[in-house]
Amino acid sequence: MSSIEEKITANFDGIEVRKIEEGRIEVKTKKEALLSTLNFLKDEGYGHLGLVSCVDRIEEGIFELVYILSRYLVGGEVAVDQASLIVKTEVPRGNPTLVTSVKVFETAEPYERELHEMFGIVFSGHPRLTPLFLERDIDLPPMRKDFDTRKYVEEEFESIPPVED
Amino acid sequence: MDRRQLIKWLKEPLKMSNKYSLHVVYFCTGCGIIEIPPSITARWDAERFGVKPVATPRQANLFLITGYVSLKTLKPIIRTYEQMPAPKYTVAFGSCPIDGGMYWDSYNTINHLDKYIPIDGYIAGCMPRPEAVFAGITHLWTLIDEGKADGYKKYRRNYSQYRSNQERLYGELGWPPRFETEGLENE
Amino acid sequence: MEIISEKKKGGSSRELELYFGPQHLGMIGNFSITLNVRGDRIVRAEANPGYLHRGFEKLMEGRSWIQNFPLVCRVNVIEPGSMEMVYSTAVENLAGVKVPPRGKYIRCIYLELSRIASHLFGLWAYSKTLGFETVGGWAMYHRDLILDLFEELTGGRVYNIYIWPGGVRRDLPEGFEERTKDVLHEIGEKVPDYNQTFFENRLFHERARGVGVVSREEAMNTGGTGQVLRATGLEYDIRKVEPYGVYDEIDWDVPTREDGDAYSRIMVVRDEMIESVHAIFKLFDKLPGGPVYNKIPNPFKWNIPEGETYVRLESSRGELGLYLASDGGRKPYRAHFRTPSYPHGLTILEKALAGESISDTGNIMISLYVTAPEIDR
Amino acid sequence: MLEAILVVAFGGALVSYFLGRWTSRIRDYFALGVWIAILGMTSYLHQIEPKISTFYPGFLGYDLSLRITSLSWLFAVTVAAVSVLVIIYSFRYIKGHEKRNLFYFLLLLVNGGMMGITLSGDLLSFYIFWEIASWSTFLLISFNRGKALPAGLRYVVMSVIGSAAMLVATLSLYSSYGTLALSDLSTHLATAGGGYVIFIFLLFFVSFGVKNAIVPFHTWLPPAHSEAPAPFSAVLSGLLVKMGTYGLILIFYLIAGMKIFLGLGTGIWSFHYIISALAGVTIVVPSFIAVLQDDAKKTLAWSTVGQAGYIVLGVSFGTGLALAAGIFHFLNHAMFKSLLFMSIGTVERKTSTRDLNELGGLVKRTPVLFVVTLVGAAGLIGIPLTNGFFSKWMLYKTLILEGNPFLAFAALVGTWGTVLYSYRLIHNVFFGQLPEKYRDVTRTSFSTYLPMVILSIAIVFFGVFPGFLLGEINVVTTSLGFTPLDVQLWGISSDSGTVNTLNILAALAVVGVMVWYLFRSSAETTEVSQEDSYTAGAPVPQGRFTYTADFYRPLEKIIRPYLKDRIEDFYGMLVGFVGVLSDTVRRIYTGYVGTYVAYILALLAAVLLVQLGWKPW
Amino acid sequence: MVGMKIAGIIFSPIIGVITGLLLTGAARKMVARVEWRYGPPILQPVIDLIKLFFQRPPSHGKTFDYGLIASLAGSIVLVLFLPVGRLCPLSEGGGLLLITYLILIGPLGMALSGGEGANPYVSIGISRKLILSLGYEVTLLLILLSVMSEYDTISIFNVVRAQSENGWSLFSWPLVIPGLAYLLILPAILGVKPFDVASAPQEISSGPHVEYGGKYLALSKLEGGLSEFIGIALFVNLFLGGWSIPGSLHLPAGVLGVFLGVLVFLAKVAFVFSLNVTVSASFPRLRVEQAVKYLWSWPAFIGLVGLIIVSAL
Repeated sequence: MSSIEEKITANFDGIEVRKIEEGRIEVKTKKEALLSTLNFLKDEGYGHLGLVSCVDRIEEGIFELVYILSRYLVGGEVAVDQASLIVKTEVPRGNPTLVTSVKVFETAEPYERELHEMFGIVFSGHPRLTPLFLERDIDLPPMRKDFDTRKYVEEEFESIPPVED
Repeated sequence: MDRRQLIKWLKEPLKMSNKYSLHVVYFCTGCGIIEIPPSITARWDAERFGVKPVATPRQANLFLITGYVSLKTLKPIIRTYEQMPAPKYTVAFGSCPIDGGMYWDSYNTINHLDKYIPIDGYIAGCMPRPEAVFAGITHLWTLIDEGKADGYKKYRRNYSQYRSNQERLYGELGWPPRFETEGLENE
Repeated sequence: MEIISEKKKGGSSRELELYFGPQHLGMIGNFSITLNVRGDRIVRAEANPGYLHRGFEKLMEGRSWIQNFPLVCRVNVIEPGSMEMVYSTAVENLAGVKVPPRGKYIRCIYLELSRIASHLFGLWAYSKTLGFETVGGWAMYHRDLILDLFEELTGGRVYNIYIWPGGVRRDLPEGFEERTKDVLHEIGEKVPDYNQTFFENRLFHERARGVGVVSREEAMNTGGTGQVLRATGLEYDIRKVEPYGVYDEIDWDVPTREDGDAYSRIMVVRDEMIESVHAIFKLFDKLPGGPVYNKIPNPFKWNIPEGETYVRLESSRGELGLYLASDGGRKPYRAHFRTPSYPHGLTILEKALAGESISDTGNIMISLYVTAPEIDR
Repeated sequence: MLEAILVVAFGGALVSYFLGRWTSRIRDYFALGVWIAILGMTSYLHQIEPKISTFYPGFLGYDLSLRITSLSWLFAVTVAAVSVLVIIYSFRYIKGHEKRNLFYFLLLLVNGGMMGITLSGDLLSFYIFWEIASWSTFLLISFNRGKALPAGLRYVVMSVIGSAAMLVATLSLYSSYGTLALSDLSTHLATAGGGYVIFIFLLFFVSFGVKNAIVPFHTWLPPAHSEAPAPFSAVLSGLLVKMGTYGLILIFYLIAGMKIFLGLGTGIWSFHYIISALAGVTIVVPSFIAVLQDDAKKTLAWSTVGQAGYIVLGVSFGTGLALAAGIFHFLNHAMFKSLLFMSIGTVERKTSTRDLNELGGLVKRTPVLFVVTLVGAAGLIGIPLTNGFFSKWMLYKTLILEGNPFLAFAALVGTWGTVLYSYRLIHNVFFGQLPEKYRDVTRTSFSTYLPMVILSIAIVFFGVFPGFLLGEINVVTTSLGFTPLDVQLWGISSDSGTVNTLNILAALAVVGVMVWYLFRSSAETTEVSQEDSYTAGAPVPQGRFTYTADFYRPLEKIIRPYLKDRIEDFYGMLVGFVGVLSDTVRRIYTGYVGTYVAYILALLAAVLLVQLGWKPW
Repeated sequence: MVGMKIAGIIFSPIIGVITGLLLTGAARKMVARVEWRYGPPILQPVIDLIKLFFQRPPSHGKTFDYGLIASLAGSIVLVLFLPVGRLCPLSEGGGLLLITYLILIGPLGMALSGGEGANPYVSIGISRKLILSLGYEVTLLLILLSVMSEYDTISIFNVVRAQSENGWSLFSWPLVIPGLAYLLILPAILGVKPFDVASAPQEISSGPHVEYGGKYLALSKLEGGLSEFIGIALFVNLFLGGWSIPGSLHLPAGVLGVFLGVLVFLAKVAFVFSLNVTVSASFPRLRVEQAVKYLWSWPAFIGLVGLIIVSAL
């Protein structure tokens, strides 16, 4: 039985696999190959999508999407060999669109909703990209690095005058 | 009940009954809520003083805002406050409703709650212990006694200011003004 | 065709739209569920979070590594201990700080105590939604006893900030072990009472059995962890499969049930509390001497090398994770919490509620351990 | 005088038909005038000596006669009064309908037929008027076409069975005794054998039971009531169905007499007890079926079946108090059920739906309609100080004190069904958020309100002063051989004193005023709009914030399995069975439903057999 | 005799209202003690009432006001028809049958009032209340019929008088069977746990009371206390012999006797009530269909057996 790293490199071209620490393996994939990678990993037993996250690499001009996959282990199985995978892909900041992974992992639905709201990433094919947390529309999605929350608070909240009796 | 109490009851039944029958409607806005259950259960038992949580704002006369107020929560808070029958009192928990507390720079929490609804008392601390809650309530009693807990009157008087602040925050509020906004400012 | 899709979206006019929360006595936490109801049956439920959104992850990017401790523990007010643990483990991983053995043991004792406190809070919430304030009052009283221990240990009742990169902030005070054991004995003595009035109450069985069933496949597909999975018979516990602290050094069991309904989940919670009590005794027995923390550099000038890490641990509600990235500066570059209530409250809850009676909304929600603040963050 | 009434009734029907071709307004007022005249004439006959007059000598060699007694007067005056109100109500309701001329003609014909039934002095003229009423009823039920046609057909089939049964019994009586006059028959039947009496009773029971919708024969009623035009539903439910009651009283107490009727069989196997048990079933099951209906008129229709159960129970139980209760309940039912059908008809006209799940919030638009409907529903439930309370109270009392707690239980549980569906009716039509589509519902005209207001006043008036009606009823029961009741203007005596409505009224008024004063003297209120309602903090969602659909779903889950209309299934099976049998017949009469023919043929065969002298007993 | 009647008319509603209030207060105290709390002062409901009458609540319209007034008035009138001790001003007319109908005015008035409040929680609460009422009413009717058949009267006053001569019905054969059934459904009649489905605050935000504030809530609380009093008073009158004391003791005649009779009666009411409250504190709430299923199983069966035995004997 070959390790998961070998399997991934054997099945996909242009994919970077790297062990970053004990029990964590980073898998960097192309935007186009993301769904097939996730599908493959799910079939390999990585059925637990822990987290879908996004890192705003503003200097490189990209959004780095992070999918954390692990196995549902039971009994005496210990995760030392069955490392969690950190699957990464990049989308350009100028045109942040990506195909949704809801069809592979149902769990991704609220995460992608949140990322849409917080980073402005459009997940095509997502069942409901409605606002999740925020009440009012903010022009710039707030989790982006160029969104200055202190300035926003200063402008929007502090400018409202106190009520004088 | 000693004689002084009795005389007080006969003289000012409104104040006395409001003091000793504080029915609470609360918003679980964050951390402060964690100390509400201890205050109403076995250890502290707020019902000794007639403080009792009720289901809807219509039945309540004390509004506890237990912590920071996010934008999404403020709207229900305003609605709930307006649905309470007068006389009504509001007490805000923790440092956050006063000036934002540790969330002073968050894009989703408003920093000064009293810009949008009147607050009769603050209980400072992050978050206030049950003892502080009781201290706050006894302080509210003295405020009621002295007639200083008049936030609802203030709200009525300055409704146009409150309403305009609320609308600046949200644009459309989704419900018509509670009182007439015109012509009140001059009074 | 259009009419059908519109109906699906907007619902038929005969359906009632009912708001369960945010201002609702049955709602624990500031959360809202929009129920589409026909008769007393829920046709469709839509979770509506965000009432507690503070933008923690944005705030954390603006504060230094140590300044973030007061923030992270406030992500979840019910069990702040696990939040401190996950953050400081992540920082330790990135900075390469090691924890001395006594520190590890004390951390685990503290975590187990806060797990019991959290479960007791959950028991209060659950019994309250069933209208069983009696048991809820007892549970809240017992939780307070544990909070008193925390107060002695750290000075704070709820937000302790006890766990620290490199260990814990201070050693256990004199006689703390005995007092902890006394409290645990006092709670343990009441377990038969709890059993008799609540867990073995026939009406509790009637209310909870067969309600809000989440099958194992469904739970695994939708990211369920913690009690949701263990109630379906799967022995999945991060403390076992990816041990942290000293959980692999002591001997303890993962309680499970088979049916996947609200009853099973609550019974798993009960068994876990008992298991935690036993674990604490075992931890005290093995508690080694030595320092409780390793020194860290001056926090104001602490640069952590570039890198990223994903840490996960078992909180009282399920798998708690933190994805933490550093760009080599004094502040985190990106932090993202994977909170157990997120999939439980946004995906599983919506599915579990459909088809149930509105009487069971709170029942199902609390049995899934949906905690609003950690969804919203 | 008696002839004059019928001449006016039927002549008026014809004249109004031809008048209507000329001008509709005059026709309306003419029809109203005719029936006011009839009402006047009938009232004039109050407490007249019983008399008989022959109005058509030699119909097929037999003299047809008319007859008035206190019993028939009571029914006749009710028919006349409700007819007047229904005609007033129809002014507006039927306005603009293309066949309104026919509607008036048929309505007047039905009412005339009912006058004839109540005033007829022998069974043959009874039968003739019965048929006139029945056939014009069929046309009226199917008046709206569409779904109304099968409803009418179903009615006509059941009705033909009933008529045939009556014809058989009538012919049999004639062949046995050579007379059909009501006054003569009673002396003859007193000497007849028990088996023959049961045979006659059963045939008449089938006939009147169909009309009265007693449980095995009730299936025609719900669709017919719900599909008929609203004014006619009121007539149908308030009056026509109760012609069956009149027939039952006639045959049980007038022709046969109390002794024979109560003497058939012993214990729980006696004839009247079995009918009472059937009536008990008629109370309980339809009342709970009504709870599950989504259609407002269907609810009322099933309710009619249930209330008819109370009336039949009163008639068949066999004590003076019970009979008085039965007759009283008939009068009350005529009041509140006509009222309810009228008000639901108005609602349907205004909103063009009667689906209880679609309606809501109308109290803000039509407050008067709400109040009259509320009074009607209160009468239906039997809230004290409405007329329904008193008749039910009398019935329960006699059931309990005569040692029949189980029948009393059935009746009381039926009341709870009544409470449930009445409240749902009120709630779903009038309460809840006013939907957007009903924002511009206008108030109705005076002529629509007038009959409803009169009826609701009558409900309260006779609830407070039941003595007015009970006095009349007392005369009737006394004339049928029962010991007179101790009736006062505001009550009736019981073993524990007098039920005194005035006491209740005074207490309620005084306490009510005190509570009202307490309410008024405390802090003032501010009126708020419907949108300002508790929603856990969210704004009110438009149009989707009313709990109407599946109002009693938790209950439904429990009781629906038990409440399937099994009799309907049984008939369906029977029809299927007969359909197979009559396949050949169907081939001959192409295009017509063979089963109905088979029914008729079978009954004709029975008639012939009886005429040939076959005696099955 | 007339004097006593007038005294009854004046005092029995007052006694009913005050007892209802005090029972509510006592219940809160007792429940608090079960939950290891100290509990509110026993007069807390009175304080609440005073406050509520001073508040300025919103109104939803005429039906909203008058429905509630009718509800309270109906309940107070009902007390006039119930023997309260020996005070029984109007109980000779109509008897138990009238009571079964007068009992409807309270809930239906509140239902109408709540209906105009136009809140679905109200509607759900009323729907539940009606379903639950149907649930216990089936058994209650069986019980009432048993009592009426056994004593061959429809007058509640005669029932009480017969008991004062022949001993309490609860301890006499065969009425002990319906008595037991009544005890089983009593929590449902009072609407305490596990049968507080109609006003479940955690499920439907206190149901029919959702839109009530200020004096509306005050009136509905008065009505609630009164209906609790009525539910227990009916039981005490039918099965615990009303004013009568067990054994060969007899109350003296005259005003003193009336006074003592009322005291004895109230003591019985308090006893039965405390029994129910302690039971209710140790149960969670049932769903409404579970409640109805329960009420239609054992209690209804026992009630039916009782009626069969009573009518057979």
